Amino acid sequence: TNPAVYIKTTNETASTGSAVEGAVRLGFSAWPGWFPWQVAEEQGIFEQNNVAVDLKWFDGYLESISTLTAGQIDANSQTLGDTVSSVSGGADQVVVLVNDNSTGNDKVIVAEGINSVADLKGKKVAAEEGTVDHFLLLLGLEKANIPKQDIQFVPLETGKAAAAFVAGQVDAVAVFAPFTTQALKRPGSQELFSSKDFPGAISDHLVFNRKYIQENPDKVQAVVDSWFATLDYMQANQDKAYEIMAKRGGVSVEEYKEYADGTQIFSVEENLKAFQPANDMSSLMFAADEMGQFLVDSGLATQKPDTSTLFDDQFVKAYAAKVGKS
Amino acid sequence: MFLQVNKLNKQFQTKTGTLVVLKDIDMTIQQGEFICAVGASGSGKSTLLRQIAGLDTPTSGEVKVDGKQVTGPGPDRGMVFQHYTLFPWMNVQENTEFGLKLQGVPKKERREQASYFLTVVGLTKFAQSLPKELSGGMKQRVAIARALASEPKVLLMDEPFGALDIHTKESMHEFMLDLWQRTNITIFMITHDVEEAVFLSNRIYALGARPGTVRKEIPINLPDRTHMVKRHAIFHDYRDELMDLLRKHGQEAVAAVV
Amino acid sequence: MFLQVNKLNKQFQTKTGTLVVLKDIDMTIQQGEFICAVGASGSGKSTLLRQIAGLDTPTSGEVKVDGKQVTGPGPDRGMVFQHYTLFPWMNVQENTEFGLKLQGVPKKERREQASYFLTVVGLTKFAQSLPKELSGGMKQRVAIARALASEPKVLLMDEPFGALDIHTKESMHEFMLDLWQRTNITIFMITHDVEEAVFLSNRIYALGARPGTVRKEIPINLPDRTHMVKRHAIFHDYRDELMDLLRKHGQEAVAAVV
Amino acid sequence: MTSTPHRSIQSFIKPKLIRPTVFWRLAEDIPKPLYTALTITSIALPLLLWWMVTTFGNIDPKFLPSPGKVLEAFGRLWSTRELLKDTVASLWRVGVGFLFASLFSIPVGVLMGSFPSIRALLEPLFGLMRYMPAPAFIPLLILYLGIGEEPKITLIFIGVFFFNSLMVMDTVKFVPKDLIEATYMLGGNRWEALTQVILPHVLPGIIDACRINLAAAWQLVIVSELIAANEGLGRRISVAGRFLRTDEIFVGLIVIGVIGLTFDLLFQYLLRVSCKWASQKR
Amino acid sequence: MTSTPHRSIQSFIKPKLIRPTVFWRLAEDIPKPLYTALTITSIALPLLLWWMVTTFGNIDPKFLPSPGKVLEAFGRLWSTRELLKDTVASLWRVGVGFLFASLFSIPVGVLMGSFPSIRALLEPLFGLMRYMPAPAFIPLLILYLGIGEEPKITLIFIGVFFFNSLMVMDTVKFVPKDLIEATYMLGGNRWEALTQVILPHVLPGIIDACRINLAAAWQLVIVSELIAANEGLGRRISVAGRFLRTDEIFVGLIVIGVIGLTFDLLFQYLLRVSCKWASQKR
Ligand SMILES: Nc1ncnc2c1ncn2[C@@H]1O[C@H](COP(=O)(O)OP(=O)(O)OP(=O)(O)O)[C@@H](O)[C@H]1O
Ligand SMILES: Nc1ncnc2c1ncn2[C@@H]1O[C@H](COP(=O)(O)OP(=O)(O)OP(=O)(O)O)[C@@H](O)[C@H]1O
Ligand SMILES: [Mg+2]
Ligand SMILES: [Mg+2]
Repeated sequence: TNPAVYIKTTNETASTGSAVEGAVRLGFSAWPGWFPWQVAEEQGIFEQNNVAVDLKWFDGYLESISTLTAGQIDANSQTLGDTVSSVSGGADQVVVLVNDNSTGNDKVIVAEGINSVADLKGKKVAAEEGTVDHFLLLLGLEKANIPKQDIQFVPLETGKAAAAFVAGQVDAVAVFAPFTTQALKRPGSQELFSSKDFPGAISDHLVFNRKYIQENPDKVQAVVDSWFATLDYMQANQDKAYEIMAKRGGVSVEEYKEYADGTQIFSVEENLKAFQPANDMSSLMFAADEMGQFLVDSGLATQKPDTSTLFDDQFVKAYAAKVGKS
Repeated sequence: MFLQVNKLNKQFQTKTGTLVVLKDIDMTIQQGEFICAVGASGSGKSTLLRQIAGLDTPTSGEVKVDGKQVTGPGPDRGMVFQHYTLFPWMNVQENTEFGLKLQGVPKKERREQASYFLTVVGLTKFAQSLPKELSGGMKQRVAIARALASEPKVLLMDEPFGALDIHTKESMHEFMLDLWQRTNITIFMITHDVEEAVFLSNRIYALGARPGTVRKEIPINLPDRTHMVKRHAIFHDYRDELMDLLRKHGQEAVAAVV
Repeated sequence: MFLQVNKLNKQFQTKTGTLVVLKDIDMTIQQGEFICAVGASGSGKSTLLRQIAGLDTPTSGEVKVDGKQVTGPGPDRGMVFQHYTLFPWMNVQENTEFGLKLQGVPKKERREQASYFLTVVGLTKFAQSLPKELSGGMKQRVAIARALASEPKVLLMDEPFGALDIHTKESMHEFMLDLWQRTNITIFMITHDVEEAVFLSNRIYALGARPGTVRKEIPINLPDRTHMVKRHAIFHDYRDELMDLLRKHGQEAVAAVV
Repeated sequence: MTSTPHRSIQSFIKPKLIRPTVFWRLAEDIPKPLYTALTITSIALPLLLWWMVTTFGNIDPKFLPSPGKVLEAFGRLWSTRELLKDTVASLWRVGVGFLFASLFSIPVGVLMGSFPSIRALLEPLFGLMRYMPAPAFIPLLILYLGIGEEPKITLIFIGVFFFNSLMVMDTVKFVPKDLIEATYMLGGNRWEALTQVILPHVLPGIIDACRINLAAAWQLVIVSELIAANEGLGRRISVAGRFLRTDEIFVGLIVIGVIGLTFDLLFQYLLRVSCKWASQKR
Repeated sequence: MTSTPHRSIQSFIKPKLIRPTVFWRLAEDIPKPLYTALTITSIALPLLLWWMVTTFGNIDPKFLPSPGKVLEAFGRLWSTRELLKDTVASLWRVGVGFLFASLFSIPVGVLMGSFPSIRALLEPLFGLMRYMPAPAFIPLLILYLGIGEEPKITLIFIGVFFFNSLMVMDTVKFVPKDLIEATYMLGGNRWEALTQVILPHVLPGIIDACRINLAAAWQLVIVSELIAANEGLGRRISVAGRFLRTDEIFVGLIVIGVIGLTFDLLFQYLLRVSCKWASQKR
């Protein structure tokens, strides 16, 4: 092992004990809807639910997805879009829990002088190709009836996209928090539209490999239970929770609080509803179908993936039954 | 018939065709003799010695040492090369021991043997020096000690003193004669220096060039072997005979050079 | 007094202190003379020539050529080095022309001049060959042609034939004498080969070693300059006188070598 | 003289025999047909192993696609012209970046090798810069140069320039001082010695340094195409990596490998031509 | 003899003078104090320029932080021990990866250089592999090796192994054949010639190849730490890049540069020690 583990930095959190044999390997990355996992770990909520979790932080969201696909972790928090594209690539994954919906933390931010979606015509717009923000951008264009060929799309990793925007190298950018804060540092920049304008379009989940669920249903249940327990804890100890999450995100507590409205953490009830079939974006199945179409349209997938077995609500239902909210 | 070369032929395949370098070489050397082969540059001297050493395989013919046919290189023939071939990272002692080490001689014995031969070549004081700290003559003396340490049946030398200045060369000649008389070893030496050959050897093979052949075999009988002999008429006669022989062939060879 | 060396001293700063290589050297060479300086290896011969060439600066003393003090290298002194210094990527013609090209001589003139001197050294047929295709003697002949092409006031040579075999060396000696008589150039040559020096020069400076000093200046008067003269008693007397001189100092030098 | 009974040594010597061999020839040429056969094996054997493992082993094609699948992906990408476009894009970037890097590093390297003063002035800085990972400059490059071709090419430039300068510098050390002095004696000045003697002499060394650093340039193609590239082999590989399309990764890798090897052989040919005059073989 | 009036040439010759110089000495040593002064300038001048530009130029510190700000960032990261942890983590990864790569590539390279058969068998494959960008292997490495230290180290291994093998191979070419034949004549077999003659002879060359490739290993530190690293200089630089903390990028770069240069000097020292026996200076 790397001897660096023996060096304790002053701002390092006490926990992160070495991985226990048989622990659930759970990955997450920078997104306000997922920072609660850090709270769960630091407050010992996994232990309270009798499950060992090896929580893996990824600086790069993309790496967390490919690591799950590679089977090197058991579970990951990721967006619906990415789950669908993984599945289209042949991965066998199951959504067991909705973490949150983005209600404004995914933004299209534009430079001074751009005031409408129509103004984007001919402009350079950066986003990470195939991610939800790319999706959001296309949704916005579609709503304004602007063909996507009319803009100059610049594929850039999210962090770099924000940096390029600040440096004035692109005219607009589609990014998620905390990179939105970063992008808005450009003088005169403003939000053009955000995920708030497209409710349900961007939802984030806890995704497991199917094989793991089949072999360890009780552990999956315990992780789901821990999530809801964490939400309860955060309700009760807001300040402490904010402090932990802001630090993980690398922003100040004040900045972090701005994200609160942009991310709607899903309660048990909302979870149950989302797993129901319906004909609008409030239903996961419908949204997954839309997303599949988007991937085909944008050329990132060759054929529409089968999303029929993507969702498994048994764990959410079991928790609801346990707390009497079904 | 200690060292015997029978109907030896050697040719190389080159881009422009087959190059015949040695043609029907016959030589016979008795135990304890000091024999030189003299020839112009490019007459195939080194090629001949490589066949005897077993570093190359003749196209036809054979080489026998002490009755046994040569099939490959080996320490029964000590070799001193035209260019310095000391191992530059070993000191003089280690260089001298190296052959014995390769042959599995225990440390103590090989140390003694090497020390003995360093005494023989007069370099005991330089045992700990690196080759780069030695002059050219000293280097070749170490190479000789190294070859002798394995107690070879014959010592093969390929223009060992060609790179030395005239004074060092003279002292090496005296050293060689002294060594030969003391150890009574069989020596076969190759050179293009006619005076050197006359001064040192019992018998000289004069080689013709392109292809290399034995032109003449000349037994040498000198009244004595100090460097005063070089003013002797008999010495000059030998010298001139050989010079004439080689000058003719040498000029042929030079004319043939591209 | 065409080439003059006055009270020349040269010392080097080494890790172990100051090394005096040349001490109070005085030499005078007249126009058209062929002069040799003879000395053992390490006696500072090359160092002396480098001061004359202007490739190095004396610690004290001066060198004058045709009355002008030498301050740096230049084509008024043609130089033939101890090691082959032909430019390997240029053919013989280009090598010979190179000095003239550097001096801004137009193409046509320098081509003619180079061709002329290639005729002088007898290598016209090899004008298009690369240096690697030449034998050692031919290489030095090209180096001589190259030096001569700039029509230097004096030709400086540093053991130019040291690496040649004895036959090639002999023919180079004849060539040099012939060249000297035809062009009437002033030649200053350095060598450790006593016979070579006696055979070629009008006068010999015998150098002593450590530090290099002029031990003796010996004018040479030979009845003729064909290689038959080497059997002449007068030749042997010169040779032996020099040999004795050098042998003594040479051994001192060898003893001083680490 | 010591009185050691030195004849005793024979009893210690264990005779050994060097058996003649063809395959195990040490520092000696082996017959041409064997050489050819082994060269073919070099490429064929790994291919065969790969084919065997994927056919008979029970391996997820996500982890290791079969040669057939890779060929199929190649056909697919070729027929849509995507592969061609990617190849041209990457070739251009690597080519231009490498060209500029060579154009600057060769003179700089030659000057550093020739003039100790210039070496003293630049070597410490270059030695430091060489270790700095080129990808670290990406954020800065985006800031300064934007998202077009310039930052991509500059990245490759940075990755090659320092290495190449220092390697060219090293080759200049091997120019014999005699040749430079001969130039002075023939009436040349320092500038002429530099351009007409040092430069031709180190040409083969420069070509060899460039050959090695062209490979280094290709190592950066993926990283450079992370900067807002719409096409390119590096971008194809990283997109394929994201969607775990291992077959496309392999297509990209093999295309890069083949292009690289082609240029390598070209450089080796140039090297041989450029040092025809050298007596020693390279 | 031609009748050319060859004395005519004098009129064409334009006399030239080589002025004595200290700074522009070509392939000659310059005085020690000048050398030291220039070396100091080499580092001090860029620092000064940097300081001037950031102080007097009107530059956004996001684009180019001042030396002061970088020093401040250094202090901040040092006091929290983060920098130490990053440095140790990266040093370890690069060190282990490089060590393993050397451990394998040196014998392989020596064998390839010594036996033409082994060269024929491996050179084409290695030549191909060398061009394949190491970052392309990241998805595959995650698949096979997970996200721990193994894939990071393996990436550095891949990036160094092929280059080093081929460069070591090249150095073996320069072993004089005479020395090998002398070994045979002294009773050595091929194995002994390999281990007791070729190996010691190429040791300085191997050290030099390793020195160059250690720099190549550091080039990969950023890419390798994209694989789920929680610490490391490469990771620090890429995170800093994402948040445009240019001062931290500079801290990372400078630390890497200094570490690299330290090892470089160490290798140069080893090189000098290992070729003490060589008559030619390196
Ligand atoms: N391996 C080889 N392949 C082709 N030709 C060769 C080979 N070895 C030697 N020759 C040729 O054989 C001839 C004789 O070479 P050799 O080295 O034996 O001459 P030599 O008498 O030793 O010359 P010198 O006195 O210069 O050492 C030369 O013309 C040389 O080119
Ligand atoms: N640049 C230098 N620095 C220190 N010592 C030197 C330098 N150049 C020459 N020497 C020393 O000066 C002495 C004379 O050297 P030089 O090369 O002039 O001898 P030489 O007579 O030409 O010998 P040879 O016949 O071997 O060519 C030697 O001891 C040598 O080590
Ligand atoms: Mg020979
Ligand atoms: Mg000399």
